[in-house]
This record gives sequence, structure tokens and C-alpha cells, in this order.
Amino acid sequence: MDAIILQILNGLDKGSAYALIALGLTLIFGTLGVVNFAHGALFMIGAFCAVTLSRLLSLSHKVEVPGAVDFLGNPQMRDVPYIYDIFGESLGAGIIDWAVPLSILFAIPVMILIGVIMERGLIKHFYKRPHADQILVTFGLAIVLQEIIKYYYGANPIPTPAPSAFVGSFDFGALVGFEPGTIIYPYWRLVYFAFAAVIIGAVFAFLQFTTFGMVVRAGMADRETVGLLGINIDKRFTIMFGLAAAVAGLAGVMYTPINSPNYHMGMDFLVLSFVVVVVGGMGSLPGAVLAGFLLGILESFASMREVIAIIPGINQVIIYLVAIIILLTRPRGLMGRKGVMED
Amino acid sequence: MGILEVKDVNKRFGGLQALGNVNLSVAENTCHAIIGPNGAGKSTLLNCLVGKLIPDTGSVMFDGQSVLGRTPFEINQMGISRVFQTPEIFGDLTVMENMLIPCFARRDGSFALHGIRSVFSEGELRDQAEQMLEEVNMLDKRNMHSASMSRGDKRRLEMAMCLVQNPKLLLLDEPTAGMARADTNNTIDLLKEIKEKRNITIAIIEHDMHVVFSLAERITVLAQGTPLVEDTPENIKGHPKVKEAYLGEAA
Amino acid sequence: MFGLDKKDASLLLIVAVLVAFAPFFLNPFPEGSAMAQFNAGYPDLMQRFVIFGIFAIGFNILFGLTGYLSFGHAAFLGVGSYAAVWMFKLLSMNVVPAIVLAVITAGVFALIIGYVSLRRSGIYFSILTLAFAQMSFALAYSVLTPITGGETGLQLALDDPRIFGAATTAEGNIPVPGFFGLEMRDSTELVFGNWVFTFNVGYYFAAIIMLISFYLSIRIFRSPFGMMLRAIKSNQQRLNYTGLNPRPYTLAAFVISGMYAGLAGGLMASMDPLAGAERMFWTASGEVVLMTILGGVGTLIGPVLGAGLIKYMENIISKINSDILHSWFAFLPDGLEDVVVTLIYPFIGKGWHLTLGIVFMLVVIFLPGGLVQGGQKIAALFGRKKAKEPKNATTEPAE
Amino acid sequence: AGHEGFTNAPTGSTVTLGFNVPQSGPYADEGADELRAYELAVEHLNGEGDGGMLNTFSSKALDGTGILGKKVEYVTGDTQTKSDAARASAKSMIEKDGAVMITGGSSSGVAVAVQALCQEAGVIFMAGLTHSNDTTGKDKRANGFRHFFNSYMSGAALAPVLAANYGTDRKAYHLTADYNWGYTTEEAVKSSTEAMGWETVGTVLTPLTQTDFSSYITPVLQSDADVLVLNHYGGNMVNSLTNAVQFGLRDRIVNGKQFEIVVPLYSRLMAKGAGANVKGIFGSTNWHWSLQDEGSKAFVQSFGTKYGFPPSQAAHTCYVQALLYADAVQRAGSFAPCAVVEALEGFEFDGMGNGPTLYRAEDHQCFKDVLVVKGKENPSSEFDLLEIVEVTPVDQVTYAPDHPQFAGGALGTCNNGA
Amino acid sequence: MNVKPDFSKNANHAQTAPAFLSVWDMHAYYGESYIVQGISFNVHEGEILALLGRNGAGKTTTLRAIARMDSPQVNHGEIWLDHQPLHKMSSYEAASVGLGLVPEDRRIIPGLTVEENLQLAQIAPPVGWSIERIYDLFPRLGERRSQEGVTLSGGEQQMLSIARALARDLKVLLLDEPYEGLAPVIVDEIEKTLRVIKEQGMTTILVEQNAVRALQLADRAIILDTGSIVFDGSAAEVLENAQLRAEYLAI
Ligand SMILES: Nc1ncnc2c1ncn2[C@@H]1O[C@H](COP(=O)(O)OP(=O)(O)OP(=O)(O)O)[C@@H](O)[C@H]1O
Ligand SMILES: Nc1ncnc2c1ncn2[C@@H]1O[C@H](COP(=O)(O)OP(=O)(O)OP(=O)(O)O)[C@@H](O)[C@H]1O
Ligand SMILES: [Mg+2]
Ligand SMILES: [Mg+2]
Repeated sequence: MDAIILQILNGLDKGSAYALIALGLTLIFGTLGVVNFAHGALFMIGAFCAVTLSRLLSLSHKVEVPGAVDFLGNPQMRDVPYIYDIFGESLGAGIIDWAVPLSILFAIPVMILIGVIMERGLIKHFYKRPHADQILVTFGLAIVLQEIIKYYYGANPIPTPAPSAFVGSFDFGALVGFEPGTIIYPYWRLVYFAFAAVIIGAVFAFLQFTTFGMVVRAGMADRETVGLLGINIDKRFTIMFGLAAAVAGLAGVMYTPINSPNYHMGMDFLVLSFVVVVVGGMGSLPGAVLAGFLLGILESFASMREVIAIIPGINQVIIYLVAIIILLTRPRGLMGRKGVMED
Repeated sequence: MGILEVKDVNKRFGGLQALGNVNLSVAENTCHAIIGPNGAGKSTLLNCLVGKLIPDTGSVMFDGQSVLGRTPFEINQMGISRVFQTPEIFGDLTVMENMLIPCFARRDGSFALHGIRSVFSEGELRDQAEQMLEEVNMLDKRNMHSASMSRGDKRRLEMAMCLVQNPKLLLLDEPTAGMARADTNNTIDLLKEIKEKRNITIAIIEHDMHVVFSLAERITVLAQGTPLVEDTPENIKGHPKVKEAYLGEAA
Repeated sequence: MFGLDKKDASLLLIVAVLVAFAPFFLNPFPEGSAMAQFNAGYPDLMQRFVIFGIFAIGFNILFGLTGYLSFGHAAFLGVGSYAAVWMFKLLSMNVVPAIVLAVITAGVFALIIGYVSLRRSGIYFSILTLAFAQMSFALAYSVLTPITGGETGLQLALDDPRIFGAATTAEGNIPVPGFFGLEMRDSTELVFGNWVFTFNVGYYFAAIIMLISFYLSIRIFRSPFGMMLRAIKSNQQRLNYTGLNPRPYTLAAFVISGMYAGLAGGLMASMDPLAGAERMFWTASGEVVLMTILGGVGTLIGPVLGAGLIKYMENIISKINSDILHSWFAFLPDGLEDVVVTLIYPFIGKGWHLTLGIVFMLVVIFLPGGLVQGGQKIAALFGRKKAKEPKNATTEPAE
Repeated sequence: AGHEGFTNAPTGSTVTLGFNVPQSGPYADEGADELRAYELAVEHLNGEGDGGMLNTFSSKALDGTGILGKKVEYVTGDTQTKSDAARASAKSMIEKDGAVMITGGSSSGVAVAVQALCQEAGVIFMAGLTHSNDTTGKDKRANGFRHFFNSYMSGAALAPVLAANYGTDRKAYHLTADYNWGYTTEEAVKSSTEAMGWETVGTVLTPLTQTDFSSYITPVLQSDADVLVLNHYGGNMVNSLTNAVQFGLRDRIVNGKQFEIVVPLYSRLMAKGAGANVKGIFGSTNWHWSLQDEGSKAFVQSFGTKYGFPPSQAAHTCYVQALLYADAVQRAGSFAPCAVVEALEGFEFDGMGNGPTLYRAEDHQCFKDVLVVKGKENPSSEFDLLEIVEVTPVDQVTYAPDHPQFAGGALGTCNNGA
Repeated sequence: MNVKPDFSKNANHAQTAPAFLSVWDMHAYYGESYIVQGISFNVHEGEILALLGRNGAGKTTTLRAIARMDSPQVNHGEIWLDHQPLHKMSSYEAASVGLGLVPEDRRIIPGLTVEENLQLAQIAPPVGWSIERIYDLFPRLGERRSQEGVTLSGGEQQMLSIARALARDLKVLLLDEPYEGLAPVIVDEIEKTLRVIKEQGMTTILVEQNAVRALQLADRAIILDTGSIVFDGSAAEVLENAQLRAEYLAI
């Protein structure tokens, strides 16, 4: 029983990561109709915003450690962050410790800027081009972005821990009468879940309670006519793109304590996020979110030893298997709209 | 017993009764017009005949066989061709290629794998296609990219594509809408001629009364999904209800 | 000629000539010169050019004509190569049965996957094919290790049965694939001053198959079948109401292109008898998509060019290292040399992906029709054909 | 390329070696370090620099004038950590650049694939980082040689240390990467720990492409295991370890004992990626820069001087492989692969770190001391992440050539190619 | 009678003439095909101008060019609306200064309901008729307000397309075959509406194949043939000139 509860928690947590990434992707892919292979790269850049900020915060000067020598026999140096000099050691260390949450503030403008530049400079010219061209250009862009990050940060994962206040786990089980220690869950993952819920809610609200969503949907279906009605659709597409980039970036920032970021983490998530969006149904935000959680939970269950024992290798294929089953039983995924990218 | 027998066909869209107990019989080698106000269910009725929609109840017999439950391509293979209200052509293909495809469909059935033979070696079919293009006055456009034609031309092309199939029953949904007067008159002549020559039955939907009265031998007036009257053109012209609900000053 | 019209026949002829003399064209720089780095005329790469060319030609039959974008085509290539290696292990080192079985197996796979996936269109179809391919990859890499060799790939071993051939050579090594006695890896070299040209059996074998495949693809493009496929891309609805059933046409296209992929896989295994699961990973499927788009979707020769460009970058640019760079610019004054090298360095060697990404973007931005369009522009520049009169009637997809 | 009875016989005054390392993909940093080591080795072979391990190497055949008097040149290529790409790259080195020896790589899949290729083509393959038993087990080839240690040795070296530190009454739970290397490592660790009295309560295979291991970690909480063994490498290991620590596994007390995590194969780069999570966690490694023997010190000195940081174990293995190859050629007096094979088979040497070492003739595997290491609690620098707990003597990790974990396959005969 | 308006090359006619909408030497292309070949004309405030011609003459192209759509490309020429340079604007800017186009293919936006299609027209200022008033004119639309726009019948779509233009406060209305597919009674209805809004000062360009109907409504007429103006004069003149009618309009 507790095993099942834990797997549901895992599923929700994985699902919130999938849902968040898919949400950003579906804004561009499902709503603007651009097959954006660079979305994973945006997620990755978000994560590297966190890395960058924590590096900036811990910019240091060297101080000699008396008496010690390094591996070559030279005097051993120790890094002292400038921020210690400014705020004193304890506050300085505290700020560095909180680098990941602070990165949210840093990432929002950076990601919006990147999204807007990307849209204005590149994607804009590709709305009317075939999807194939969009694939090629965004794939090229994704590679370029990745390689730039690799050039400056290397290929190795970079540990980016959560604030120490969030290290450790929360004992759920004890709360509801299970034996203590059976159902525990890391604090940061709970934070991630809550964060995802807030972002998803905010995006939904924005698109639901304003005409923005309708206009963009209309613009995707028929740019020309929307223009005839006096609406500057380009501007709205740009905003949409900036928004999507920010969502992707924030998903990345918050993900860093869960898994150390590396330059190809975007590609690792890319295929999965396309699958989630399509299984959710093209053009449907709720669909994307629902599919994210569904696949997250199923993946978690499929990785249980008991399940693998029955069907060996099921954990390898579960996501794709479920995707196939859903797409075959429901023509447009879970909640897809008619006519979106069906030809 | 007509070549097309529609019996008690009903079709609902949610709360809307688009077709209610429609009965229609079209005799072989006649031209039957269906007129009626906008949204009367004329196109819906055609959709039920070609397999685009399945009626909720009722039966549709063509040439003694039921068309219900058949896929669109099977129904076409039975001998029903349709011109749509908004032109449906192969926009990426040239006019000539657009014409060849129905030729193949007629000759080879719904699927035939000619993967190696060249299109250019199909002399006979090309001749047929060219002849048909000639008849609709479009031979000079035969190498044109069909998407970049004007709308009137697209309509004529679509009609030619249907005619070249030599169907037993030709369904026309406002074939002359947007066509220049001269071409409209040509079309009327063409349809008349072809009907005689090839023994084709025509069912036509039109709002252009000139066309309707020049072609139709019988007219059904549809209003709110049910046939109001069915009669000869002369009688329809003078029918007061039709005048009020549909024709207005035009009559 | 061969039932082709003049334009197509001359295209085929040009390709045949290029392919036949590729060992010369691809090795324009004398051995030992600074530019020799850019020579691509060695057997492995030339084989790769034609094999990936076949893969891309086949893919284009599906994608270019019907517009159905399969994102799992690498699975068929993988299946083809596994089948071929198994033939080598069990039967004999002759490539013919291996290739035949590769094509058949891939065709059967394509039939099954296509039958299911083609129930959906557009992006839904793409994701279905992707899902099938990813499942094949994941299973081949792990659970199916006994059949596929898993991580290390399926290899020949000294103790393979090989019913119709020797298990080992006289020297006690594993025999190599051959075509009735002609060993695929045999080469002769022609030395011409400082130039060395290599003529490799495997290359010419694959090249002949490629030419046949190319010829078949031209025939398909120009056939009623090809026209139907383009009609499907254009307006499936109309096709239905014209009495034609789109499904068998798309399925046929899918299976044919799957068989092309299997052929490529079989050839790959024949040149180099190893089959690894990575061949089925989504990036491999993505690669053939990129090749096709890069060269020009729906054009005859484009996919081959795209395949060539990507494989060239992968194999040539990635091998340039800073040493080579320094030797190129050694003529510059020292300071300047360092600056130039530092500027170029990020784009070569381990930075080859960066260059690839940039090339993708540049091509698609400036040549919307892919490399083929670039070729046409150059041709127009040299005024051989003069800018054709108003091109409102694109009668056929451009070559 | 000329024809002297073997592939790519060097004709002029130079000889070309092929360094085939991952330059893109997740192991690119490891590949970069390998390449640095190779460049250093080439320098030393050509008599430049301080000579590094040439000064401590027990064989004195090399004299800093290249190999057999030919200056050493090299070409590089990108394996992308994919067997196809690695073979393509190796082939271009052989066919285009005339390399007589290929070396490098950072995974077993690649090593096995390239090794087979070299066998077929008739050149020598000196494996880089490859840890799977198969490389010198069922997939061994006469033209291929491995200096790096393997899964079996990891298990054999780790088990006693684990028993000493954690006791013999332990229940272990394995998470294993679902591919060949994972299988061999799991088997090795399992059998050697079980021999110490441990019980294996569960083994679960995890997909290669997994990034979030939470759903594999939580069942561990439910089991009565008190040790978690992570048979993962690279990104898999970084993530699974990070996740395991997140879930508080290390703070748990199970069966009255402190819960422990073990990582059979460690590398410095992985330790760096996992950050503070590695502290106190046992694992094994082929070599570490803090070793104090003369060979290691000389290597660290010259590498550190040139590049500013200490070399990784991958760099070490690659450097040593390059020197060993050169030395074998020098001793054999020929570049012909069969001559080199003969010179390397059964070759005993010292002064290259890891103490006295044997290149065993039966399977072309090096036998040498293996290090058991532990994540350091208080690192003094970003390279100082692991501390050596024990240097397991070679006898303890030696196995018979027909050991079941290495069964199947045959070395075959050396191939000189054309 | 073949009157080309007299524009001296150098004068910027639009600033001097009292015209409300003025098109000066406009050349429009689709890619490389040269369609509109240098036409110039004026429309005065409150006038209804009929733009006539055969299929493919370039009527739609002219309207699209004035509405500043992305295609065709206008390579040369000026378009002024009430002293504002339309030729420098993009389509949404043109719309915001009071230009409205009812496109020939209706362009109902998929995925949006009837009401949303109308709301969309009122997002950007200037806003015209209220949605309720529109439903008064077209009760059918009111009945179908929450149905998806593209599932409407052909005629209903045409109504929606016209309604969408009325929902904006326009100075100039460009109508591309607005009667197409409409029942005769509805055509009467729309004609009345056009007269009403003309009274209120709306300027209209009407493209219509039913030339007689159009000419009865229009003040002035322009006849296009293969991209050039072959006649520019009063509507009555065309109706009287039998030769002109026969040559260009086939009536
Ligand atoms: N898919 C659908 N969903 C809901 N309502 C529909 C659908 N298709 C058609 N209708 C409605 O059914 C009615 C009949 O439509 P139909 O297209 O048959 O009319 P019509 O007689 O052809 O009119 P017109 O002359 O304007 O083309 C219309 O009111 C239309 O709005
Ligand atoms: N997208 C396009 N690309 C290329 N040529 C086009 C395109 N659209 C139209 N044309 C060509 O431009 C010419 C004028 O077309 P236009 O649509 O303006 O005619 P029209 O006068 O509106 O005719 P109709 O009465 O049939 O609607 C035609 O010859 C047509 O073939
Ligand atoms: Mg209708
Ligand atoms: Mg028009």
C-alpha cells in the first residue's frame, strides 16, 4: 500500500516536470503550430540560468591556505566569494545557498528576452514555412545553443543543490498514521510539485480569462484573416513565445536540484515532451498537463520490481506503449482540437 | 423507381434537426434541382449520399443498392461523383494531373499499384483528360499549378474532374457560384449536352435561378430540413410559399 | 532512356557519372597537403555516402510524396542490419542473402508498424512511428540483448555456425562479407603523383545498388502511383470522393520506404558487419529527416545531397584538431596565427556539432528549397538555363 | 600506405596513431581529458617535455626519438559514444589517415565495437576506458588490449573493504543499468559480496535513458535492504546517486544498521557531477592522482604542469596505453600488429602507477592493483573529491582466464591485415 | 469606350483629387506572375463602385492588394485612403484605419464559434455594429451562435463573413462576391443593408459576377481584363452599352 502511495507521489512529481515542460512546448507547438525542437534547449538554458547565477554569486578571489600545498607542490589556494566580503560570511553563504530560488527572478527576464529574440529573429519567418523547415531550423538552433553551453560549461553535470533548508525529506506516512519512515518524500520535490501547480494555474488563468488565447488560436488557424480584422498577430505571437520560453526556463531552473544539469539535458527531455504534448492532444493545454501526469504515474508504476517481474522490460517502453494505445484509441490524443497539425 | 431513392432520411446535429424525413426520388437521366434557403440542409443531404455523413435513420438506395455504410471511395466507384460547394481540388498538382487522377480511379478501381509505369505513357487517359479540359475551355491552363488559379477556374476544374469519370449520378453543389456569366452559360450547355450524350443523371443545388430553370426537369424545395414541395420548374416558379420563403424578388 | 524523359535521364546519368568517379572527385587534394584533410575519398565514407543516400531516397518516397513524416524510420534500418548480421552469422558471408533478408524483414516490420500508424495522420502519425522506433531501440539495447547484442551490438564471432561458409579463415580470423568471392573491403589504389585514389569493391557494390534504387525512385516519382501519393499530400478528402482509397497507397509508400531503409541497413552490415541498437535511436531517425529536408524535400536528388553533407561534416569536420589548424595557418605571423586558430577552433573538431547546427540554420533560412535550390541558384547564376520565365506553374517538384 | 605485409605500415619518417575519443555527447569532458593525455604521451614519445612516465617505466626501450625512430603524429576523431560513429571514425583513421594503432574510448560498447573493427582491419587497438568484463571476456580480440580494470576486479576489490566497514551481515539492493556493462558489474559485485556473506534482496534494471530515478529509489525504502548498490555510470550514476541521497537513504537506519550506498565504478568527473552527494561513498577506481608511487607522481607532475589540473583515471589509462604500445613496437622492432601482440602478451612492467603489472597473454587484460576509494568529506579543491581507502593487491583481483564471468568468445589469432 | 483615368506621372494624384480611396499605378504579383498590371482609379466617399470582369481578370487580386494582404506583393504603386498611405501599411494597420474586406472564400476561422468569430472582429478598434444588431440582420447567425463557424452551411458562412466586416467600424468595405451561395431573399436583404450603410457614408467596392445586380446598386463601375482597367465610368453607362457588356461581361 505504502509502496503504491509512494509511486503515486513519484508519478505526480515526474508528471509535474513533464507537464511543465509540455506546457511550454504546447504553447509554441500546439498553439502557434511551430514544431519547436529548440524547446528542450530552452529548458536547458533555464537550468543553466541557475548555474550561472550561483556561479556569479560565488565569484571568488583566491586566498592562500597557510601551510597547505596542492598536487603540484604549489601553495594551496582557497576561493573566497566576493559576496562574503560584501555581506559577511554567514549572510553571503546564505545567499549562495539560496541561489536556485533566486534564479527564478534572474531567469524570468533572461528567458523572456531569449524567447523574444528567438521569435523575432528566427521563428517569425517560419510560421508560413512547412513544418519540415521548422524542424530543421529549430533543430539547428538547439544544437547551436547546446554547443554554446557546452563550450562554456563543459559536458559534465554541474551539481546545483537546493537551499539547505529544503534538503531532507518530509515524513508523510507518519502524518496519516503509517509507520514513520515508510512514506517520506524529499522537500524539494514537493516544492517542485507546488511550483508546477502555480505556473500551470497562472498560464491557464492568463489564457482562460483573457481573449489572448482565443486570438492566438485564431491567428494560428488563419493569420491572414486575423490581420484583416485589425489585430496585430505578430506581437501576440511574440508575447506567446516569450511566455513559453519563460515557462520552459522556470521548469529548468527548478529542476536543477533534482538532477544536476548538463548541456544535453534538453535533448533528453525533448522527445518525451513531444510525446506528452501529442498524447495530450494538439492545441490543448489541459491535455498536455493531463498527459504529463498520466505518463509520469504510469512510468512510476512500470518501474516497480513486481511489475517488471511480470513483463520484463516494461519500464523501458511504458511511455511509448501508452502513447501508442492512447493515440490509437483516441484519434486526437486525450483532448486534442480538430485540425491542429493533422496534415 | 428512380436511380436514386432517398427514404425517410433524418439527420441531427446536436439540437438541430438538419434533415427531417427527407424523401427524394431522382429518375434516371433527368436533372433534379434541390433549392431552398440557406441552411435548409441541401448540402447535408448530399453529404449523406456520398458517405461524408451517415444519416441517423432512413435509407439511401442508388441503382438498387444501398450506399449507407460504404466509404466515400466505394460510393464513388458505384458511379456517384460530387462537386463541392467550396472547390476541392489537388492544389499541389497541375491541372492535367488533377484530371488524370479521376481517370485512373475509373479505369483501375480504388487501388492499383502502378509504381513503375510512367504517367506519360498513359496516352489514352491523357487524351480523355485533354478532351474534357477542352470542353470546359481550360485546355490552355493544363500545365498550371491548380492552387494558383482563380476561383471560377477551380470550380470548372472540379466539375471537369467529376465529368471525366463519366458517373451515373453527378451531384453538383452550387457549381456556378462565382462563375462568370459566360462560363455559367457554357456550363449549362455543357451539362445539358453531357447529360444527353452520356446518359448521366444530375442532382444540382443552386441559388442561381437562371441555372436552375435552364437545367432542371424537376425541383425539390427544401426548407428547414424537410421537402416543402416537389414539382416542375414552371409550377415552382409560381408557388407562393416558395416565393415568399426563398425566391423573393428574383422570381 | 530506361523509360525516363530527357530531364530525368540526364539527371540519372549525371548521378551515375558522379558516383562512378567519386573516388576522384572526393579526393581533390594531394596526399600530405594541408587540404588533404578535406578529402573524403576513402572507402568507409564513400560507402556511407551512398548507403545513407539510399536511406534518404527511400525516406523521401514517403515524406516527400505523401507528406507523412515518419520519425521512426531508423528502426527499419536497424532491423535490416540485424537481419543481415544474423545471416552472416548463420548462413554465409555472401552479402546477397543478407541484403535480401534485410529488405524483407524491414518490409515486414514496416508493414506492421505502418498498418497501425497510418490510422492517424499529421503529427499523430509522426509520434506513433517515433514511439515504435523508441520501443525497438529500448528493447534492442536491453531486454533483447541475446538477439541484438545489446550495448555492444551484434557482432560476428569465431564460433558462429555459418552453415554455408567457413566459420573462420585459414589464418583463424573471422571471414569478411563478400559478393561471390569479391570481398567488400578489397580496394585497389591508383597513385598519381601525390594523389592517391582508392577504388573499393564495397563502395562500387553499394553504388550500383544506389543507382538502381535511385532509378526506381525516379520511376516511382513519375508513375501514377507517385502522382497518387502527391494527391494524398495535397487533398486526401478529394481523393476519397474521386473513388480512390488513400490507405493502401500510403501503406505501400511506407513499406517501400521501409524496404529502402532495410536495404541501407543490410548494406551497412555488409560493409561493416556490426549492428548496434543506437542505429534505431530517435536521433538516427531524426538524422534522415534532416538529410531529406536539408537536401530538399520531394526532390529526386536532394536527399542524397543532404545525406552527403551531414556525413561529410560528421566524418571530416570532427577530425580537424587544433594541431591541424595550426599547421594550416602556420604561414601567418605567430600572434595572428593564434588569433585565427582561436577563432576557428570552436567550430571544428569537438565543435563540429556547432558547425552542423549553423549549417542547418543557414541552409533553411537562405535556401528554403534545400541544397537543391542552392544548386539551381548557382546554375541560374552561370546563366546556363537563364532564369526561367515566370515560375507560376511549378509543374513538377523541382529537381 | 605501403605494402609491407600489414595494414598501414609506416613508410616515411613518421608514424600515425589514431586517438578515438568521445568529443560530443555526455562523455565529452572525459574524452577531452583522454585527448590531453594522448597529446602529452606524444610529446613524451617524441622527446619533448619532461618525459613523464618514460622516466619511471620499467622498460627502457623508448628513448624519446619517437617510435623506431619515426616521429609520432596523431589524428583525432569523435566516437560520440556510439558504436557506429566510433567505428566510422576509426575506419577513417585507418583508411584515410593510415593509422597503425587506434586507441581511446570511454564506454565498453564502443571499445568492443572498435576492437572488433581493428581486428578485422589488422591494426592494434589499445582500449581506453572500458570496464565491462566482455571487452577481455566474451568479446576479446587478439589485436585488442585493455589496461583498464574490469567489473570483476571492482567486485573483488570492493567486497572485502565493504565487509570490513559495513560488516558481513548486510542486505543489498542493486539498481543496474539495463545493458551489458550493467549486467557484468552487477554480477561481479553480487557474487563477490555474496561470497562475503551479504544477501542480495533485490535487483532492478533501469533504462539507459532514465534521468529521474525516484521511482526506482522509493521501493528501496520499502525493502528491508540496508545497502544500495548503484551499478550505473556517467549521467545515470550522477542522477541515481543524487536522487538516492535526496530521498534520505543515507540517514536511514535499517535492521539496526546505518543505510549505505555503494558505487562500484567511480570516476572523478562523475564525483564532480554528483557534488556533495558522494561524500563517504565507497567505490573502486583504476587509478587516482593522489597515488604516491613514482610513476603516478611523474605523470601528475607533467600533466598538471601542462594543463593546470590533475589528470583523471581515463587520462591515465590512455597515456599508459600509448606508452605501452610504443614500447612494444620498439621492443618488437616492428609495427606489424602480430609482432606487437607478441611483445605485449605476457609483458610485465612497473612504474606506470598501480604497481607491477602483467599484460596477460590469454585475454590481453592487465592485472594490477585496484583502488578502493571513498568520497572525501572535506575536499580541499575541486579535484580533491576522492580519497584512497585501500590499494587492493593484484593477487586479490586476479581470476582464471576461463572464469565464468568471462566465458565464451575466443581471442582468435592476430591479424596483420593487408 | 476605353477610358483610362488621366494621371500625370509626377503628380501625386491622391493628395490633390477629392477621392476618398485612390489607387495609383498599382502593379501586383504572385511570386513571379504579374497579375495586376498598373491600374489606377478613384473612389469617392459614400460611393459604391462595382468592380467587374471575367474569371481570372484580377478582381480578387486587386482587392487583396488594397487590403494589404501578404500576397499578392505590390511592387509598385500607391494606395491612399482618406489621406493615409495604405501602401505603406500592413494588413492589420490598414484594417485599423477603417478598411474591411469580405474575402471571396469567406475565411471563417476554424475552431471558433460563430460568436467568437464575431468577437474576434471587435478586439481591435474601431468597433462597429454590436453583435446584437448583427443578429438582427442575420437571425440565422443568432440561432447558431455557439456552433463552430466552419460547420455552418455555405450561405450561413457567407453571412458570417459579411457580418464580421460590419462588426468593425469601416470607412471602406471591400466585398468579394458577397452574394455567392446566398438564397435570393437573403441577397435582397443584403442589398438593402448595403444601401442603408451607403446612406450612412460607407464607401464600398463590390466585386460580383452577377453584373446586372451589381450595376443596379452601384454608382460607378470599373471593368478589369487581364489585370488592366478597360472601362471606368458610371454604372448606368455599362448597363446601356450593349457592346461593352457583351465583350467583357457576356450579358
Ligand atoms: N457539423 C455540423 N454541426 C452542426 N451543425 C451543422 C453541421 N453541419 C451543418 N450544420 C447545420 O445544418 C444546417 C444545414 O446545413 P447545410 O450545409 O446542409 O445547408 P444548405 O442547405 O446547404 O445551405 P446553403 O445553401 O447555405 O449552403 C445548417 O444550419 C448548418 O449550420
Ligand atoms: N496564389 C496565386 N498564385 C499565382 N497566381 C495566382 C494566385 N491567385 C490567383 N492567381 C492568378 O491571378 C489571376 C487573377 O486571379 P484573381 O483571383 O484575382 O481573379 P478574379 O478576377 O478574382 O477571378 P474570379 O472571378 O474567378 O474570382 C488568375 O489568372 C490566377 O490564375
Ligand atoms: Mg450548402
Ligand atoms: Mg475572385
